[in-house]
Amino acid sequence: MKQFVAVLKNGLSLENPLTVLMIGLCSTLAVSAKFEGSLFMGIAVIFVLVMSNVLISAVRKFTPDEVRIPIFIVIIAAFVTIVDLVLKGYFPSVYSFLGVWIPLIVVNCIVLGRAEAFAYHNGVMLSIADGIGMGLGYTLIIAGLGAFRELFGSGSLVFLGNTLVSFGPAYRGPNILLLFPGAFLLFGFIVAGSRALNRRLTARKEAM
Amino acid sequence: MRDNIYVRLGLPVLLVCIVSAAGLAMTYSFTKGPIEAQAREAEQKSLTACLPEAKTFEKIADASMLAKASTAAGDVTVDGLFRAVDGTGATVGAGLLVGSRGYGGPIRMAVGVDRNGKVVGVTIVSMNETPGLGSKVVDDKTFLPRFKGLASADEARKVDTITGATKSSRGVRKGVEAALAAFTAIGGVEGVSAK
Amino acid sequence: MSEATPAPVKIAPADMPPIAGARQVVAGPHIAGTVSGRRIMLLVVGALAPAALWSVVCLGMPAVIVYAACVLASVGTEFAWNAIARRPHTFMDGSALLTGILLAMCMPPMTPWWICMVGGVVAIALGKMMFGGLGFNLFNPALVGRAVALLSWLGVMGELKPYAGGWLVAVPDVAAVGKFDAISGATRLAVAAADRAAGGAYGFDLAAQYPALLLKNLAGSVGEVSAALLIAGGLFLILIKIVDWRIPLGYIGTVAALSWAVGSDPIFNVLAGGVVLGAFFMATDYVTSPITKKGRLVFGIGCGLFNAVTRFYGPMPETTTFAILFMNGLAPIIDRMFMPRPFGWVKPAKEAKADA
Amino acid sequence: MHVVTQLALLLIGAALVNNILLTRFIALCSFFGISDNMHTAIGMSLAVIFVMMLASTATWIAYYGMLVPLGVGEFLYIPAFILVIAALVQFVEMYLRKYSPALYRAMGIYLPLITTNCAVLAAATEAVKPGFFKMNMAYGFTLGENLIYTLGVAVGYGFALLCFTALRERLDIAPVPNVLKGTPMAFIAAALLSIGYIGLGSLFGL
Amino acid sequence: MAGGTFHGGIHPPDRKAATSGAQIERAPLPERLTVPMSQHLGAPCAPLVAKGDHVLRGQVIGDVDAMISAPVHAPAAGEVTGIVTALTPGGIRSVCVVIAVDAEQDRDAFVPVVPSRAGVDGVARAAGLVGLGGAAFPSAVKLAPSKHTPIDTVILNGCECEPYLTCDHRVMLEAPERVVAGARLIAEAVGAARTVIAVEDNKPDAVESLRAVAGDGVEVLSVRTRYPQGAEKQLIFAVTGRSVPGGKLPATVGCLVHNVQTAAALADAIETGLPLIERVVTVSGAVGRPGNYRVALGTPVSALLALAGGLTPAAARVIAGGPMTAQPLGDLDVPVVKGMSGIVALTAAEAAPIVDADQPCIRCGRCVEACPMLLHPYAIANYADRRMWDGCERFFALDCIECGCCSYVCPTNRPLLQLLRVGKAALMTKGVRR
Amino acid sequence: MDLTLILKAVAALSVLGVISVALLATAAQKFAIEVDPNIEAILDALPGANCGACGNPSCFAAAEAIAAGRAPATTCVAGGKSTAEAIAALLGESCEFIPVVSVRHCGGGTNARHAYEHGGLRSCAAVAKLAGGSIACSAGCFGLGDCVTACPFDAMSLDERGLPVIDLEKCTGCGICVKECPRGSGGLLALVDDQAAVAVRCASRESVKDRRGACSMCCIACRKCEKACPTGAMRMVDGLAVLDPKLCISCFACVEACPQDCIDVTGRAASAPAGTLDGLAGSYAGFSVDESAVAAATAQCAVEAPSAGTGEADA
Ligand SMILES: Cc1cc2nc3c(=O)[nH]c(=O)nc-3n(C[C@H](O)[C@H](O)[C@H](O)COP(=O)(O)O)c2cc1C
Ligand SMILES: Cc1cc2nc3c(=O)[nH]c(=O)nc-3n(C[C@H](O)[C@H](O)[C@H](O)COP(=O)(O)O)c2cc1C
Ligand SMILES: Cc1cc2nc3c(=O)[nH]c(=O)nc-3n(C[C@H](O)[C@H](O)[C@H](O)COP(=O)(O)O)c2cc1C
Ligand SMILES: Cc1cc2nc3c(=O)[nH]c(=O)nc-3n(C[C@H](O)[C@H](O)[C@H](O)CO)c2cc1C
Ligand code: SF4
Ligand code: SF4
Ligand code: SF4
Ligand code: SF4
Ligand code: FES
Repeated sequence: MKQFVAVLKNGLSLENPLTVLMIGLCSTLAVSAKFEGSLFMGIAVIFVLVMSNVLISAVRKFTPDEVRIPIFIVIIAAFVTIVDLVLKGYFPSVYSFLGVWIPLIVVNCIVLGRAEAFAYHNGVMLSIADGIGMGLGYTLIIAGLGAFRELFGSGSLVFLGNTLVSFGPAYRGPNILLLFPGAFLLFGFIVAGSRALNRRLTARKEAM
Repeated sequence: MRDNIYVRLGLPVLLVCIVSAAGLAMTYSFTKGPIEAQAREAEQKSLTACLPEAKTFEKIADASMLAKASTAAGDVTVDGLFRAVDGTGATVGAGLLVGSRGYGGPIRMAVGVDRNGKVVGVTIVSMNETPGLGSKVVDDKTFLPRFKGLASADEARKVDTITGATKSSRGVRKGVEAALAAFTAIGGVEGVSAK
Repeated sequence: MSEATPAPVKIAPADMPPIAGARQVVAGPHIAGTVSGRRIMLLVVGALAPAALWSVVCLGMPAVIVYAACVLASVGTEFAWNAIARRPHTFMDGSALLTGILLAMCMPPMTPWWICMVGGVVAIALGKMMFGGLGFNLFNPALVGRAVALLSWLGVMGELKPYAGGWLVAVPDVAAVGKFDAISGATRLAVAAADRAAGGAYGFDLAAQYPALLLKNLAGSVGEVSAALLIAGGLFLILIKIVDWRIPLGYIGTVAALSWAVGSDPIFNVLAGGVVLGAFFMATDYVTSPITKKGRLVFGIGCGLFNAVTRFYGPMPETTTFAILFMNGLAPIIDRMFMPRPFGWVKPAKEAKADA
Repeated sequence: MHVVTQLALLLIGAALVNNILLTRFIALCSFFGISDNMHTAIGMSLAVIFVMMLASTATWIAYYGMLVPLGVGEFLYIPAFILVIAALVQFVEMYLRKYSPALYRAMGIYLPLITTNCAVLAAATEAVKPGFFKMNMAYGFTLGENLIYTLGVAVGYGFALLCFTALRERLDIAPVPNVLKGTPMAFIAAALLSIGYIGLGSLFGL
Repeated sequence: MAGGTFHGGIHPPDRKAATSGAQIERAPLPERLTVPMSQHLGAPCAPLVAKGDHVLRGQVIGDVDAMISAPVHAPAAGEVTGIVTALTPGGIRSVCVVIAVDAEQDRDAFVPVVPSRAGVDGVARAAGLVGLGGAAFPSAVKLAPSKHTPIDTVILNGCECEPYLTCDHRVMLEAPERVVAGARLIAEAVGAARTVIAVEDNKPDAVESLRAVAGDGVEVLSVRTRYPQGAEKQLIFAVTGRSVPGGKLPATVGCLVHNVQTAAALADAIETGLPLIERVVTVSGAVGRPGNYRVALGTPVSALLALAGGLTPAAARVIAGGPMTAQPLGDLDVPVVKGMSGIVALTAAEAAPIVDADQPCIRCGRCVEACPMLLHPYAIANYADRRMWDGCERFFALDCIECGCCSYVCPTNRPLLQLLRVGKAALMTKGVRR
Repeated sequence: MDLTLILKAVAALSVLGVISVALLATAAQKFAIEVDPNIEAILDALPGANCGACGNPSCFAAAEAIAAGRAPATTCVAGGKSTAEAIAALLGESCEFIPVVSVRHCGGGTNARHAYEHGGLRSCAAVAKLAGGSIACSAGCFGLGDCVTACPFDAMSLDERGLPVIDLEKCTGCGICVKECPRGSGGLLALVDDQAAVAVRCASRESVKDRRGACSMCCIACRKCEKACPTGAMRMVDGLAVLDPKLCISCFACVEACPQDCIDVTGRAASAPAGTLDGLAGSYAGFSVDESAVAAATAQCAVEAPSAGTGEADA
């Protein structure tokens, strides 16, 4: 259990897929213009990550090394398609915003990366922990980025049609946050920030 | 047999493929209904918004009519022609789903035309315009109403565009022009109501 | 060997004149040229001064506010950054001043002061200091400032009213632009683009715009008031060898050639839309343009190509900012294409053959 | 429009206007991961061009040759495409390693990276399900168009990657503040580079 | 054709007026001479004398059996008072023979050289002749005829492109016949068809005086005044239009370059058997009595400065040679050596400002334009500053001739040349060849 | 439930799956080549710093060389003993690895006389070329830290005396500092046995008179250390004290004996586990030298190798 928690925590800070491992960047930057969309993206990734980690970890003993990639990827693709179909059928507004990015979860470097690096070598329980940890780490950043960009860029935060926060109609935020340079820029700062944080964490760990 | 590489590698892959495909096919059959319902509902909603008088919109599937409409619309795509029917079953006009082109990509919109061939309303179904700029075509509450009452493509062409969102507003305008042209091409209300 | 034979003389320490004080032990060369970095910056400021002053005269208070806000924010940010980072102060080297002035010159006259300030802060902080300060930035700081301000408040900047009225010269420059000016504050370039799109329906006479563009153009950014003064300043810089002629020539030449090719007026297209300011003063920024001569020509041509093509086939006519920033991004790879060949360099293959 | 003009526009649109890296945020992991070395960047660019052309041809054939006739394209295209891509990439890798060691050394080591390169799947998908790239093309591509389009995407990828790598070479020697050193600064540079691409937005109505 | 010039280069103020009119004056002998055993490129000599020995003027006091080396001779008669290790102007520590100069001596008497092998190069070797143009490369090596790389053009380097220096100029004015004689001897030795004496066009009087005695077969060519016109590769290009490939010797393009003073010294050695024990040194700048002095090797720089009226109070920096390439002197008691063409005292105002590498490069491109080797000095310096040696290699650091043009023009005064040297040294220790 | 749809889907994906496998399986057979699996394994065992200290351009190249037998298991100087052992185990060999660390043989810094104040570039390599170097000693340290910046393992720092201090815990003995130091070839920095307990802080080969004129900490060739050393580990070679680490037993008699404070404790101990001063004090006591010297040695050590000090706190 201790290990489970440790693996889970790892994804959140010291091995955060986005800020430390630098994978899964595409969707992070692309869909984070809106909080709602990025949250759903995060959930979708968690779902796919956990499910595929479980399955891959379960079948890892029967997977010939030469064809492991095709097998992993078909498993992942199946879960992604499920997400795709479900969102299309039940959350059309989210679907229309996420659009391309759902199929692209398949090639989201986090998913295949974790399959290769973790699930293929570890048991089911730990793989679940890894999936949740990595997924949460991803979601944390992407949703935070989404909230920031939407709030400060457009002046309000909308979730499923409800305005959560609003700066009022007179607010003229820096629109650039909603455009692609803004995404790169903010993410650069996030990486810098999380690095500084990590450095302090590591230092503390060493001191202990 | 076990040593055959084709079998050793092929079996696991085949198995995964079969299971995945079957699973997906099943999921698809489950979600097919909701997906189509969603799509239909969305269509109806945006059509109703631009032609509130109508209760239902019936899709016109006549290939020759669609072809005529497409030709008349030019660059703009005609994604759907609908017969607008009120509670009594009478044709009150037509709804057109068209796809035009803005600054950031396609702009899909619904145009409602009444019995007299006049635009009743225009709604944007989806677009990818820059927030704060191109999005003015929706945010600027005076823009879409400018098309109300126009009866021909020529009239529509005179609608003023929005400064700073020229390309987007011109895109919307082109969509309306095309919708009107298509409506004329298929023979106006008569054409639409002819079953 | 027939010199006189002096008696052997011994120099006693007491006879020795002073040999003291010489304590500098520094590597050579021991003499240096007289051009200093600061002087270069101030000369560029000087070359800009006539155009800047004239714009203040023509535009009055709003221009003063824009200049003041931009320069203050630029120099202040550089000062603050170094103070916080505990690095030696560099705000006196003139480059922040230059950035401020150039930023002001590419802002519309009615830009609110706070947007100018944000532009200045972004220009220096994001555009320069984060990269390590003078000499290390990859993109033109002033244009980074302007681009960020523009993209952030496109709405605000797009809705600015044109300014009519100055201090010395009372007659506003409206007549030439016609009714368009009154409606939207459109620049001549925008009107020309609309006219082109409408197949010449507005009858906008490009050649008739030359005098206004050269001397007193109020529909445009602060720095665009007088193209003539900018050209004079630019030629001055070329003459005193501060600016390499290749960039302005490549830039302006390409814009003119492409305008001619698409059937528009080349001179009008060069004078309008900040091309002159960009070609002489912004594309030529040492730090963000290629360092090789060939590279500079390619860079200039690239700027012109981008500017003209987007002007004629893009959604908005004013793309000088983007053209230069885009090419800034290409500058290192352009330099890499023209790697040095040392004097006496022999193609390795040939040499091998010769040796064999 | 003349067909050649149309294809040229398709190419420019895919390569520059809708640059996959800087305006569409696709394939970013490799963009940031590999741009710290010019040699690697060149190898990767070539490998991407080659593999993408191959893969999108294969997926196009699989889609129109099998999935559509069977009526399962709607929900099976993701696993089908990715399976084809993965197998193809691995095959090419093995082939090169055997028959062209020089080429393998030049680009072989990047091939595994390409499997998970979003660009390949994205381009393959765009070809059969238009709209993903926000390209104003409202129809599915023919095989020829598909090839041109894919070439554009791949060349656009390589072009941006090489520019960015050269930029980062200069960042290497810049006294960037410590917190920003390395990746954070790379993102900031990418942000500013992408501003340049904004100027190309909607060029030629693409 | 060459057009008498080369790519790049600079025009520093020449500041030669103070000494260009000053006749060469023979410096008195100091009490003590410190004669380094390593005054040349190549193997250092071993002392052949011991403490207490009495030596005669011109007697060999150091030699070594190595191909690239040159023997050292006693510059004056006296007693050896010690063999010590001392600093030389080049900054290296060398074994030195210290000679207490006899109070009474005939300054013109000398022990003539005894060549151990025939030919001009044999005499050059025996006379301890090295290049007097600065590099102090043993002349015998260059003069030895070679079958592999025949020489068709001998160029005498009378450019003296460095500011302040006028010693070559004075030699060309005062002893043109010896220069020409040397030129003939060199051409004969290597079998060259063409002999050119190249003089910068700011010294028309030198051209005149050389032409007056040149006679047939020796061309006196006036070349453009531009630093570094005197640098070997640049001069060869200016005179013949040939480019010496990187890392190759001038002989690959059939050329041989010697300084005019070297030629004059060679003529002396051949005609009278005089070894290289004196040379003309320009003392200029912030000194009381600037001039050109014929100095016995081993004379302390401080004594020479004293002779020249001492340093003025404004003098802030003393350097050994022309201001572009000279080493600074940290210690004024170092001896005059064969390769030293001048002592220049600079005031703080004249001297280049002292800056650290934290002055950024603003990428103005001036250094690229100035570099006569067509390099990218800013890039090499940036990489050297960050200790990224492969960057230095990629930009051909080893092709740099250390002329200093880049540092001279740099508006932010980056220590480019110093960084380049660091980069080159690192590459050489890594074993990188150009 | 639409059975035909399921069948069609299964058929479609299976066909693709089969084609893919066929392709790969054929490739696996036809294109099979012999790759040495060891390369990967060795690469994993290497530190991956690509420091180049071993003479190979990268860790990968080193791995290739080791796998091919062109280089020994001990190739990686930076990885040290553990790496060498791991690689030897992979290759099925045993290995003899003598770990080395870098030690500074100069105690000059503020004790040394400066010949002049140099200007310009603050780099040892540059100053070494300026008029014979900025300090009067011809072997001493300029204190501008070229070695500190060059060390790829962050093991060096400049102290307040203007001398580089080497953290022996971090130093891998890669020798890069020795190569980068302009006076490394003169013995200013040198790789020595990791177990060397003391170091002579002088590398000058000048005459004692010149040395004294140049530095107040120099070795004056008084031979006191030589006499004090019970095992003959400290010997006078050409007028300079030199340690033979193999003979050193960490008694610190030489440290005590040196009138110039020129012999220093490194923080290592010959017979004790590396990095612990406790063990060191024990062997020290065995040679019956008084307590204050231990204290002095400990204090010096704290200056010399801070991390060894913290290591002690840990233990
Ligand atoms: C980042 C950016 C986004 C833009 N987005 C839009 C847009 O969504 N819709 C639009 O019509 N124009 C857009 N534009 C283009 C310009 O705002 C506009 O076309 C140009 O200013 C000309 O407008 P005018 O003719 O109304 O003056 C955008 C420009 C930029 C730089
Ligand atoms: C190892 C070495 C060998 C040389 N051999 C020759 C030679 O055979 N012939 C020759 O003309 N010069 C030879 N030189 C001399 C150089 O070409 C050149 O004249 C000398 O280095 C001084 O040049 P500088 O003062 O321009 O630096 C040699 C130089 C070196 C370092
Ligand atoms: C930058 C530079 C400038 C030089 N200027 C001169 C010069 O003015 N006169 C000269 O005789 N040698 C000059 N030299 C040295 C020549 O390159 C060459 O070594 C010399 O002429 C060979 O003759 P030597 O062996 O007789 O000295 C210069 C070298 C360099 C690198
Ligand atoms: C010819 C020349 C042009 C310049 N142009 C600009 C410019 O367009 N924008 C700017 O911010 N700084 C400019 N500078 C100033 C300086 O180079 C710039 O701030 C650096 O990019 C900062 O590192 C220019 C300097 C010179 C010498
Ligand atoms: S010192 Fe070297 S790099 Fe500088 S100008 Fe001279 S040759 Fe070129
Ligand atoms: S001269 Fe100086 S500032 Fe100009 S490019 Fe060269 S190093 Fe940089
Ligand atoms: S101190 Fe020297 S030997 Fe030790 S790791 Fe650093 S560079 Fe290598
Ligand atoms: S040890 Fe060498 S490199 Fe290190 S500071 Fe001293 S002189 Fe410099
Ligand atoms: S390349 Fe990594 S998520 Fe796209």
